[in-house]
Amino acid sequence: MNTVLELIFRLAWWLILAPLLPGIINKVKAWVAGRRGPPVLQLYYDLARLWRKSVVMSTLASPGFVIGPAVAWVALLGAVILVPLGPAGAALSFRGDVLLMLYLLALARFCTAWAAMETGSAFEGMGAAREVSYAVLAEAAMVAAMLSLCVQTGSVSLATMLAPSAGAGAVLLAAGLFTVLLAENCRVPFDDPNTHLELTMIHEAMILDHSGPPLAVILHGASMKLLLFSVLLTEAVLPMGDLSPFAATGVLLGGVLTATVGVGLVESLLARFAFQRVPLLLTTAVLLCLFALLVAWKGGAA
Amino acid sequence: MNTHLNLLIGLAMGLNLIALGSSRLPSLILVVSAQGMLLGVMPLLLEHDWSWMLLAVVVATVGGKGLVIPALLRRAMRAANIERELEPLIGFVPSLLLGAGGMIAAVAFSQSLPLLPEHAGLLLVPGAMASILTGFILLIGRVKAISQVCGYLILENGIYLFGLLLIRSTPLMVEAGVLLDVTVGVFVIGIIVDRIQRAFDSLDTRKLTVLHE
Amino acid sequence: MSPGVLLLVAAGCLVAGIVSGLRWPRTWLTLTVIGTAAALGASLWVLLGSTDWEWLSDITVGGERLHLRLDALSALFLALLCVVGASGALYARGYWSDRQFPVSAPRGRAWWSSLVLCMGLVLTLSNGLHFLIAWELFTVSAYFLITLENKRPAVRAAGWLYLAASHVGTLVLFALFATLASHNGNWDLGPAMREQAGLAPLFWLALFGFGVKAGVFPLHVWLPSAHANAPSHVSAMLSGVALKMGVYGIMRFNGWLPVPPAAGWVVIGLGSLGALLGIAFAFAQNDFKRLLAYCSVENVGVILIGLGGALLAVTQGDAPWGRLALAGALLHVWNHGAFKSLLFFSAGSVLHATGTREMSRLGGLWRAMPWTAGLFALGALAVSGLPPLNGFVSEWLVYLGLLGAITSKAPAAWAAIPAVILLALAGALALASFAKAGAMIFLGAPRTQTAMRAHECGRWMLGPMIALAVVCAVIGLVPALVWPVVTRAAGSWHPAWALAESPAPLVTLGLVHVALALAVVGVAAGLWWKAQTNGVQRGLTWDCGYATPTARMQYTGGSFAGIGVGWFSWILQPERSLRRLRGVLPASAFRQERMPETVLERVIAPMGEGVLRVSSAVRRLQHGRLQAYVLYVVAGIAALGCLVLFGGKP
Amino acid sequence: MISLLLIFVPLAGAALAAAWSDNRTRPWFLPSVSLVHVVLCFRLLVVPPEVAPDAWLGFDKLARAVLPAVSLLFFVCACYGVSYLAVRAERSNRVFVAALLAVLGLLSAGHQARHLGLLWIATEAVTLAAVPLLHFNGTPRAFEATWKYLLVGGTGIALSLLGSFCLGYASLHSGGSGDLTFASLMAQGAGLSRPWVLIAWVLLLVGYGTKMGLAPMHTWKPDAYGEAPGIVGAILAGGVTTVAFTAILRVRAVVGAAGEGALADRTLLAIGLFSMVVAALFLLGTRDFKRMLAYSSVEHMGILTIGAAFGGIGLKAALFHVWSNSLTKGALFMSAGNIRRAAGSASMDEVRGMAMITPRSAAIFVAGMFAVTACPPFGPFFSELALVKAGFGSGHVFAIAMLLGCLLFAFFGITRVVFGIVDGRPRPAMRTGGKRFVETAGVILPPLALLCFSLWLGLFTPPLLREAWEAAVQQLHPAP
Repeated sequence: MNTVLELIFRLAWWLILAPLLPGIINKVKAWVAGRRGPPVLQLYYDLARLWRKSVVMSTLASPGFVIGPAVAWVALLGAVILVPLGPAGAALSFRGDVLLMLYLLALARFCTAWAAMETGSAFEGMGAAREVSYAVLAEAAMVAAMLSLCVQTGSVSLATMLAPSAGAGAVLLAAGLFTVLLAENCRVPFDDPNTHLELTMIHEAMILDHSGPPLAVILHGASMKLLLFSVLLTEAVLPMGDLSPFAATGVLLGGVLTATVGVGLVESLLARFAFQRVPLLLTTAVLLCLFALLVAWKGGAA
Repeated sequence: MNTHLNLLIGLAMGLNLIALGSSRLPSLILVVSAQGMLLGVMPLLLEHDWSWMLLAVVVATVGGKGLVIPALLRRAMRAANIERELEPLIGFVPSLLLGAGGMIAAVAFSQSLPLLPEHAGLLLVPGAMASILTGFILLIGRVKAISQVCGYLILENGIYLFGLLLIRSTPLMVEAGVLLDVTVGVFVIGIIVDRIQRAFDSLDTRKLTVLHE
Repeated sequence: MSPGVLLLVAAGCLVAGIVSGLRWPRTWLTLTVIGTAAALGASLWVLLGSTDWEWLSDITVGGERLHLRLDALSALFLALLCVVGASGALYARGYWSDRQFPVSAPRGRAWWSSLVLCMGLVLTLSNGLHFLIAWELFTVSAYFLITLENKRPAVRAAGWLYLAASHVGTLVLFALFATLASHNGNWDLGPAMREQAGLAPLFWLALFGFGVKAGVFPLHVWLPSAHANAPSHVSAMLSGVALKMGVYGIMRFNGWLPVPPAAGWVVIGLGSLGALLGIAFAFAQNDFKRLLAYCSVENVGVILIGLGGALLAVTQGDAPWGRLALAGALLHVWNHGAFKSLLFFSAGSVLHATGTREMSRLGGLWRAMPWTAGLFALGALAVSGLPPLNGFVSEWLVYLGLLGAITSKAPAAWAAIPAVILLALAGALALASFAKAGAMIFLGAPRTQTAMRAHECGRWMLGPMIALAVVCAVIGLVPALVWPVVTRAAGSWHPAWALAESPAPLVTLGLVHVALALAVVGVAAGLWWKAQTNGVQRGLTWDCGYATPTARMQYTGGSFAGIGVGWFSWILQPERSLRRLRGVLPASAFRQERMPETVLERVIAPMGEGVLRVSSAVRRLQHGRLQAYVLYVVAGIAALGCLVLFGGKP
Repeated sequence: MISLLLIFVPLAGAALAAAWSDNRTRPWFLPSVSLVHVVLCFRLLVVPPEVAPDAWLGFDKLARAVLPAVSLLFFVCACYGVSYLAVRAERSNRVFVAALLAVLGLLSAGHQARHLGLLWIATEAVTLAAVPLLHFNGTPRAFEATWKYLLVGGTGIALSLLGSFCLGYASLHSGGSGDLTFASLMAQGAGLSRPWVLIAWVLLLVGYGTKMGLAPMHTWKPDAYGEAPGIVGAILAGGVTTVAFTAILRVRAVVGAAGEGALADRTLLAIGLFSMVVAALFLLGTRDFKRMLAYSSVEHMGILTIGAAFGGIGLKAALFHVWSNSLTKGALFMSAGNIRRAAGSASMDEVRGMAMITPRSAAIFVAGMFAVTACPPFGPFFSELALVKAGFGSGHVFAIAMLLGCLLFAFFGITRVVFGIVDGRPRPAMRTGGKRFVETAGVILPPLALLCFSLWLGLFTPPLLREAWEAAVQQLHPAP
């Protein structure tokens, strides 16, 4: 009974809270640009509207066009379930769950790309190609980051890995993970979510042809991913384990908020990079995480 | 006794040089037959007590090396009515120089070889070596099939010369072997020569290079 | 029924199959299925039981007594062989039918039986001499299977390359076994050899000799063309099982022989390199069978990473994490066998339906062949190591092993850290490659007429594919099922690791996978239903306002892989020929791209040309001039004379 | 007594055949005579006769280890010869049959000769008797080949005679009575004068090496094998070369007794490896499948020599290889002959897709190709593996590495040629043109039988043979 309630609470946190983040980001951007901007709950409205809308499907699309987003969404849900929530810990934590999380993200990526290619449109092909290619580097950075946490804590399950602070390498790790966050969630400077030139899109280009409930699922999944990364970032960097539950919750919320605002600020202060420079930036992220790893190794040895 | 024998061997060695230098086929054949005869009579000088067997060998050698084979070669030459000039691959002067040098080397080298006392004073070993060398030079350095046969004969003569070292000890079978070898060998070669001549209407072995990689 | 009887039945059936294959297809099929089933039974008996099976007969072959041994390690491979052997036989009935190939189909059946038989012998024989015989016969039968279609020059070239490469390996094995025999005084193989430390250097011979067959990265040169040009059921067998024979050899002989200290480092290094570069090559391919072939190089790399981890663990005090890595490697042997065969089968049915291997000529096949499309998608998920399928389970075990090395800060960590990162890179690239392959073949609009005329394959081909898909799914959803088997095999590789309980939470993982699968089904169904109720209208793909898109305007595989290929162009060395549009009335523009097999064409071919140049130079000496020939004789005398004069005392 | 029959039965047969008038029935002399020969030979193999140590001729241990292989090969070739000569009914086979039988008798003499001079005479006689066989085809190419064979071979023979003289002379230095039987020469042992022994060794090695076809004296081989009929090639490669090899082995034993064994082995190793390298390089480039067989034969002669150089086990492996190589080569030569006859050419530039035209011969050719490149389960695999093992045992790692490398390149060359001929689509001209070559049982069964022998030899080597080889090794390397 208790566990059921807990699970529901968790799902609520992830499912309901997630769409808030894009709203916050947009608010921040508007504020920086001195505009009023869309309401914070805009994405909720969009999702609700899309959920009611009918679907327009390409004549070429197979059922995979709809199934893909569904699978992706489930994969993301599974991934977030594995992530511990500060004091609440993880719903289910076992040795090696960090890898499962990473690979669930990969599964989501695969399905989105597959669904994108369904329509045979060159734009979506372009988007999918960029998504999967840049993900290679992002994945490397992510793994390096996780490795540094493993070395730091001598454990391979998220719950224990994320409990203490990242120690000496915290700053490096934070920088690296933040970059990965930007890349994986297709934010500026990697991708411009509200550009209108398809040639420059990644994620947006992949979902050009989606509409109605599938689009809603995709958007919601994306927001979940954003939340997941910001939670991950916070917990990796800050010493969650040795705080009182109350403080921990506060810290977690604060951290997520900071990350989101940070994204907003970056988006409003930076312009999107040329695609040639994207790998460069991602490689930097990889190196940051590797340095964090080395620092962790040294720290452990000392 | 040895002095006479050495004289003959010296003659044979001289014939080698002539063979190297001779530019016409008939003269070459003549040289070969002369050398054959020389070798043929040598056993008589080498052996003190003449046995019938020995005489038979002598007769056979003289007849074979000295008369039959040259006759065969002449016949082949006529059948293959080729012009008498030999064009060499290794020119006459170089061949001569090679032969002479080889002869000197042979004499020098044979000094370093242990010889039985009774052969110590003989020129048999250097003579054999010189003839073998000459034979090789002719085999390598002459174009016409028949001249190569002559080279081969001189080679055989050298070996026969060496065989004389053993004539006392070894049973005559080896000798018979030599005869058989030379006669039959050349006989067959004779056949081949005119077959080739018919097939290629020439004995110029430069035409015999169809088979190659 | 003891495994001995079962194996006897199997051998009998396969031998009978060699004969009957030429005449009676049905008999052959039944015999093959029975035989493989019997052998499968035997291997399961060993795997699920606790004792190995050994038989030393009085029959002598080549002066050596026949000695068969079926321990857990060989049983693991034997089981895989049986599954793929049977499904391939069934598949071939539809794919390589007598109607289409009246000449080569019967030969194909006979060679198939002999191939399965010989591989089975390789796995069971435990006498060096007989092992070599079976090994070579298996190589030769594989050659004849590859060149079934020997009218086509490409096939002949591929077959010859395979034969030549295999012979290099075989000669190295000659050296290996001859040294063993002259060292031991007999040809027996077995754990007894472990004690003789002097044999350690032989590990390198084994690694090379078997590595050629296993397609370890720099030695993989024969693999792409052979797998691409062979009939698809043969490719499945080659990639799914034949490569594993090489892996088996490597595992077998570093389990039985003492290993030099550097072994683990080298193996894990080779593995990581192969995993990354193999999949990089795969990503760049346009021929989908070549893509699959290179992907096999990657997977062998993954297996080697696990094995290398295990070797390192053994040299560093039997660390328990080594056991996980080894288990991962062993399980990956099985998994790769399953999903790669599935993929090659579906590739085969695409080839069967369209007659081309060029992805740029396909597209939109899902409409014509939905089953194949779905099964391919499943195989693609599995090979990309994505949960909840089997590929993920084994890679996860390997990861756990390596992470164990890292968290325990063992010296091995310095190999494990790069290995983990490269493995992750390889995984991401595999995902990209198979997103590309699936999309180019099955999605979008048909790019050519042939693709339009495609048709779904028959039930003889579909059945085995479904069976293999089920295997992939089951291993993925209930991984705890295979653990005892794998751990038995690990135990026979390294007795210290024979204990049964799993250090990895496979049960939990399995539960998560099941939950995931259910959720996927539920949500997908829900979303589908929602979409239907909201109403679906079909329309043209949005094309930025350009109203009449043609199929040729679709994104191509080349451009899809462009970014990744750019990163690896230093090793891929793509050959591009491009003509841009120029002038007022431009001529037709084109852009062609060819991906050479770099190691073969940039490294080995030049060396071969060098040898050939030497050979042609030497052959000029045989010019037909007799005088020179006599001169050679004289030269021979001179040379030997000098040898005798000066080489007198060494 | 029987050992003499081995020599005189074939010679008598030859004489009869020469006298026989009917061209159509004459070929039957071949199988009938050689059948007698095989029976006698194997009887001697099973019950070895006592050989007097000072006998000039005798079926001694070495002959027992080798001669039956030659006899067997000859018998099968003879059976093939009947159907072959039936195909070539247009030409008179009087000389051919007689010469072939004479070759058999002289081969037996050569193998059994225990006397330096006798051995030499026999080898010489074989050389001469083979001449009419070589130009049986009567084409200019055949004559050219014969001419080269005769002159290069003659030179070699002359050198071996010279070598024999040197050895005899060496024996005189220790007060030898001029008894040139190998037994007495070995008995003199260290008494032989060292310089003369060494000179003799070099000359005899080169001389008999020429017959054997070791590089660089192999130049006559490709031409002769390329132009001679298939069976002649088979008998040359499997029989004549074997006589030369046994001759070298006997001389090597004497040199060993004189205390120069190590040196002799080094020279053997050198010339063997050189032959293999040369053969491999030639095989890489050759485009004519009959010449290819010649080079492959050169390669295998190299292997035999290397085995002899390893001594002991290596020598045993070499004797094993004599058997497996002769039988396998025989199968290859005959099937190659069939293909050559059907295709009308031996060059891979003109011959393609023989698997469709002469399927059986092509299959045998491919199987024989695998056999001769040491693929199991045929004989050569076992013998070469034993040889490699012996090499590692005696510490010749470098030599073995080289040997394996040469085997590899030879494999590349041979497979390239064989598959180039067997696979692919035949030229339209070959399908239609000329009179069709029929694969009768007469031309298919003999090579098949040889392949089966090779298979049986490898898989189930009779202990009798192992024992025979063992004994031969004992005779040549008497344990001190």
